[in-house]
Amino acid sequence: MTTVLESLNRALHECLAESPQVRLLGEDVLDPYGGAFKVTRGLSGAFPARVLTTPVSEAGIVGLGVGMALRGLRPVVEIMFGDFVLLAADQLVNHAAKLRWMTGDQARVPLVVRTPMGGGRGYGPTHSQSLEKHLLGAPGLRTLAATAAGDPGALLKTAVLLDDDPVLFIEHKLLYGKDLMAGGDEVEKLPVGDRYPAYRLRVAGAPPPSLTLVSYGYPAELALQALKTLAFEHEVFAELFVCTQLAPFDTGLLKESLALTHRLLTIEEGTRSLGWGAEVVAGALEAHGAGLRAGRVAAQDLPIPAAQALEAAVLPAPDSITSAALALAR
Amino acid sequence: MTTVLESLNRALHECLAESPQVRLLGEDVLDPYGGAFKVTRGLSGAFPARVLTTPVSEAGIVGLGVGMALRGLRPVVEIMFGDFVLLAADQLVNHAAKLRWMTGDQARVPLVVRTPMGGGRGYGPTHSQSLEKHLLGAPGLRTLAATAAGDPGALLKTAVLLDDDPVLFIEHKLLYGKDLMAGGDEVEKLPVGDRYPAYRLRVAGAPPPSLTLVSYGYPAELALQALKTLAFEHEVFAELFVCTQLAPFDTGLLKESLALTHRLLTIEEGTRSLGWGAEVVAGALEAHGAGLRAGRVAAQDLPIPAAQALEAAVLPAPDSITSAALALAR
Amino acid sequence: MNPCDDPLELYRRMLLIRLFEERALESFSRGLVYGTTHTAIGQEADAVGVVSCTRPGDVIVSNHRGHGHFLAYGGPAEALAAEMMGRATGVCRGRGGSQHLHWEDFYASGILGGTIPLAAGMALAERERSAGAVVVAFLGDGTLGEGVVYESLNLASLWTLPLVLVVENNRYAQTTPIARHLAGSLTGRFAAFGIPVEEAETTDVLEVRRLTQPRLDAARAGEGPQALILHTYRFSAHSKGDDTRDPAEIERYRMADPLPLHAARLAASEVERVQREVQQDLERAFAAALAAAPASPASLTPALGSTP
Amino acid sequence: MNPCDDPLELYRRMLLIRLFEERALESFSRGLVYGTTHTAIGQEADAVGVVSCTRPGDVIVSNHRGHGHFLAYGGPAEALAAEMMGRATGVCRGRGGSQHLHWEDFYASGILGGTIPLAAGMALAERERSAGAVVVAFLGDGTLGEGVVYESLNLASLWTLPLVLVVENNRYAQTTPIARHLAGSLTGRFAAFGIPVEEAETTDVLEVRRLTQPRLDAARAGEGPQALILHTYRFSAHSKGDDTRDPAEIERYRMADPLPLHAARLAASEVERVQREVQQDLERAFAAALAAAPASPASLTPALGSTP
Ligand SMILES: Cc1ncc(C[n+]2csc(CCOP(=O)(O)OP(=O)(O)O)c2C)c(N)n1
Ligand SMILES: Cc1ncc(C[n+]2csc(CCOP(=O)(O)OP(=O)(O)O)c2C)c(N)n1
Ligand SMILES: [Mg+2]
Ligand SMILES: [Mg+2]
Repeated sequence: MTTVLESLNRALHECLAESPQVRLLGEDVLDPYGGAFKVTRGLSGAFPARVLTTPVSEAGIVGLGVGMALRGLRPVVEIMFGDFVLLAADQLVNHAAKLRWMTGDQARVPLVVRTPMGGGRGYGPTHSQSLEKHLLGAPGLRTLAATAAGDPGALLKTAVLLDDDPVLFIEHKLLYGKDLMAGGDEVEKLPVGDRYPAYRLRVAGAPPPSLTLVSYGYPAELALQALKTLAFEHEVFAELFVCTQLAPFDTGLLKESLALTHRLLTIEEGTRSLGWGAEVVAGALEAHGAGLRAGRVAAQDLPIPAAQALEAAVLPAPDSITSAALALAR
Repeated sequence: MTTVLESLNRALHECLAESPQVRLLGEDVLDPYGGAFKVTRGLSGAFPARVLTTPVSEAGIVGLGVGMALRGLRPVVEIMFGDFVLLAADQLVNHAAKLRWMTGDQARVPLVVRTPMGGGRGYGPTHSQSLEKHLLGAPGLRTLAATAAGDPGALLKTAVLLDDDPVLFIEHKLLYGKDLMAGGDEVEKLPVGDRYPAYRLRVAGAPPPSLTLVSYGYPAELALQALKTLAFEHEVFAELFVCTQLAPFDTGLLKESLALTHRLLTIEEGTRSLGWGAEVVAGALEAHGAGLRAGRVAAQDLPIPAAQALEAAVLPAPDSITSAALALAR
Repeated sequence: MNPCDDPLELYRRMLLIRLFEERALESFSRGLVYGTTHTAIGQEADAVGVVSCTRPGDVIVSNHRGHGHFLAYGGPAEALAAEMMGRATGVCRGRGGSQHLHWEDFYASGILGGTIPLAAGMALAERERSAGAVVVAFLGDGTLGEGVVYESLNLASLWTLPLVLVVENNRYAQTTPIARHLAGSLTGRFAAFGIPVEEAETTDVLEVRRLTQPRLDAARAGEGPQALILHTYRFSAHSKGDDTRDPAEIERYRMADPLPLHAARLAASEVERVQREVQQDLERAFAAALAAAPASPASLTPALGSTP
Repeated sequence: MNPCDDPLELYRRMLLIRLFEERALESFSRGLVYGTTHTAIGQEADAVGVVSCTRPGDVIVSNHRGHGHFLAYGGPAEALAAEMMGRATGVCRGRGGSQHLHWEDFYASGILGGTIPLAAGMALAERERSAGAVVVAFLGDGTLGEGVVYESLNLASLWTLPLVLVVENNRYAQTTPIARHLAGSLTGRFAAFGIPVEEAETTDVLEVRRLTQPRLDAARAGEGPQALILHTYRFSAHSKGDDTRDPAEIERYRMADPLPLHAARLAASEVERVQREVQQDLERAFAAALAAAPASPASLTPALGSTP
């Protein structure tokens, strides 16, 4: 069994081994510590000259990454907690994302900024957020999210080694310890799309779905639990799309499914308003025309509180997904 | 006749005159220059000790504003161009917006951050954007937008003098020179809502609308033109909601109208993906249930180019609104 | 509780911090606390030395490693423990947790550096209020990596704000030794902005007070921002576990432990009495916190207070 | 076009900048250019003095006031004019406009300060390429207000990057005089990070070269980042119009106009010839730009190149 953490860590090893262009920067990324969440463990030992621990300067190190990328390197920058990524928002939106296009397609910025988002560990309001929603939709910036339903390492490797545009790569703290989903017999899995696939999951042998669930990252694990509960306890059959490319989001992905179900439920951990789900729903409605029904499960529009009971009340959970799905299926 | 600029400028005068708590900070806000867009003209002359010109430090001055607000002042911070607001994204999202709630409702942050957004002046990729979409949906942050359809000065005064929570106040460069909409005889105007109203516009004497347009700021001016073109040239009757509170967005506002029209078109100048319109559409669909059709008019998902012809191609225009409306009305 | 210049009282405050932090770590190990924490064991003389020089009405701006500052300020140990345990009686109703504290004129947040412009803004507000209050902001050596700190130094200096910046240089940012994260010099960072700066290698609470008082006085007198750099050390790990430092290095610094250093000046019987009292106080505080009701989801208010 | 040490050639480049900027402003007044611009009239010696010391392969990072740097670098005047006029033949296909230029190893952007970490990153890449290239980044006095500049100085110094920072102190950030936006000292800002810094009050291109060369050499030799502060002045308004400065002050600085200062060293006939040639070149360049096809919406490519 391989965990998401192991998969990502191995991918970074391979990136460094396979391309001399790859550099890794971040706060506290050196061994023996190996990064706050250990994603970079072993890398500085193996590639001491190409793994750089940095001062506490999120904007600076993302900007450095942009400059390195402009001059032929393939930097990977780790932001220790996703909560700090807004310190680099200007660098991402006004520099990384724009440079290629604004220079008349002359420059290239093959930069990957990796960062762990998400709550569920009691870290409180500044260390638990899912802030990717604030960066989605910036023209020229691709946002990807690791998932245990796919191969997060392969996803990361593609972004680092093959993508010539900047990528914001979202990980989720609670995903690190998860095993990669095996091709089990309870759930069928179908990859859709090419470079950055989505995964289409159904309960094996279930009748055609009456509901389309769309999610990514750790909440997709919760959605998967809900998918099973719906099937086994409520005889409501849904299919779940676990996306890896959050932005730009390709509505076409859902077309066939929605034509069948006419019902869409998005599940994410970011706060609800102006979240990723809004784009998924709006795009689906535009493409689909009248007859669609939709709902969104997300965190309450609140900061993430520290206390366990409060945090649990604010974040989405399998139960809230199941009930939203049932409400929609009715 | 009063322009939006005059209305905002007068409001700031009144804020300073009426409350000793008010302070104004920003780059180059002093007379005789009076700010890059002249919104602060005359203020430093009248209130020299309370109008502070600052270094080029967007994060710093927003942070200063948060601190001032925490200790009883009512600061108004101007960000010279909205394009630079992401430099203060962390201050807005992780400090200003959170502090009240995260301290168990003890602290107050009555801060207003004003900034001009928008293109149409050939300023190029870093001076023409509508970046508010990246900050919408941050819990604890209210985002308002000035409109010529209402009273932008009154809106600003309310935010500065009466609101105890942080407000991001969006202005549009092309709106400054516009005259406030008179209660003309061609278009009927009905304010909806309370403190931060929306304005519901219809062609006077038109039959019940078959289409709901929703917009804010300068694009609402374009939508208004489209509203007339639709009525007078195509006999398609729409009603236009010009919103002033973008976030949190109250879907309830549109309920009655959508129950009638079942058709929703959002118009904004920010780039399309994950824009304000996504939330409006998604929220409307959730509230409305099946039977809704929707579309979004927005800027193309590109940086804003400098060349006039390119800029015009990327930004929304009355024509594109009219055709989107016609497609939806059909 | 501030100000204070009674040596025994200073000891009591340092001991309160030390024992609070030890209990906090122990509560973590025992699973009584959820989340994370950063303890200030070893840095007690900074917190107590500096804060004991402040006056009522002065503002303290703290950071992720803020329990010591909070307790030195006189913040209630029970409400702090309750906050860390997610109790309704927590100082921020369980919302903030260890890193996000607010009580009277004390503020802390977990975003490094982002608090410094806030501190400058508060200083501006206080200056205009003319009650003569000063803002004291604590920051770590690693936090000098954040650009917004320099924006704030520039603004505070330009506008002569009553702000005292206290850098606790514990020689590490998380696991990164200062030589790997900081170029040039600590003092130069302040001098560059025309901010008077002093530094000292000390864990002596009285020495910290001697250095602090003139900074506070100068800021209060309208001389603008002042900086104080205290070279210190933390004995505990950065956070709960995971210490990558050389144990021999830690042992070396332990020889300058601020508590025995200061206790040596006091009568042994007084020290023992204070130890008993602080133990008892903390016993009570942690027991009360543990017994309090968990923060309830019913207590969640909206994110915006004054909805139209 | 670089490097260069022929005095006449240096004059030609400065004149090219001067006359380009004058034409640019005139084109604005005549409505031939849409948008905005910031001209470098008065600051020509900085651009030419510094850039003429660079070698092919060195990288120039410029800012909102970048025409001078661009032309000093040898960027084509026609493509620059075309860019400002929104022509398909513009150096960035009409997308960037005046503030956003890229040509060969030259980069400019309109976000103040945000270019400095980019420059540091480029320097890192260049150092590892071992072709011995150096990155030269221009920034204004006002840009020292931005925090990310200090994050970059720290990183560049820590990592000994081959980066030369050139501060053009024209004494104003837009309309704000330096005394109102900058506390402490300009040199202190670099010294604080262990970066060797020199400053000079000069508009003499040869003097600028004398100061620049050792900085470039040091950076190239692996001695890490270097800073050069040039106290200068712009004669033109910040942007198109709106000048709030005292006209008498402008006149005073005009006495140190870099062009006549340097021309005085050259034979009058040579100067006249160069003036004629530059006039003709620019005539041609602006005419060609004007005649070129406007950038067409059909040329708009997607924002992401390598879609899956
Ligand atoms: C903006 C931001 N970046 C990174 C972190 C993660 N982090 C928490 S503490 C820490 C080290 C801080 O070092 P220092 O300022 O020296 O304080 P110390 O922990 O030594 O007391 C880091 C990197 C953070 N909390 N905020
Ligand atoms: C991040 C950012 N903030 C503000 C501006 C607006 N602005 C453009 S030029 C300028 C003044 C810059 O002063 P300085 O760095 O001294 O350069 P100068 O214009 O004098 O050459 C300002 C504030 C900007 N372009 N970018
Ligand atoms: Mg430290
Ligand atoms: Mg300047």
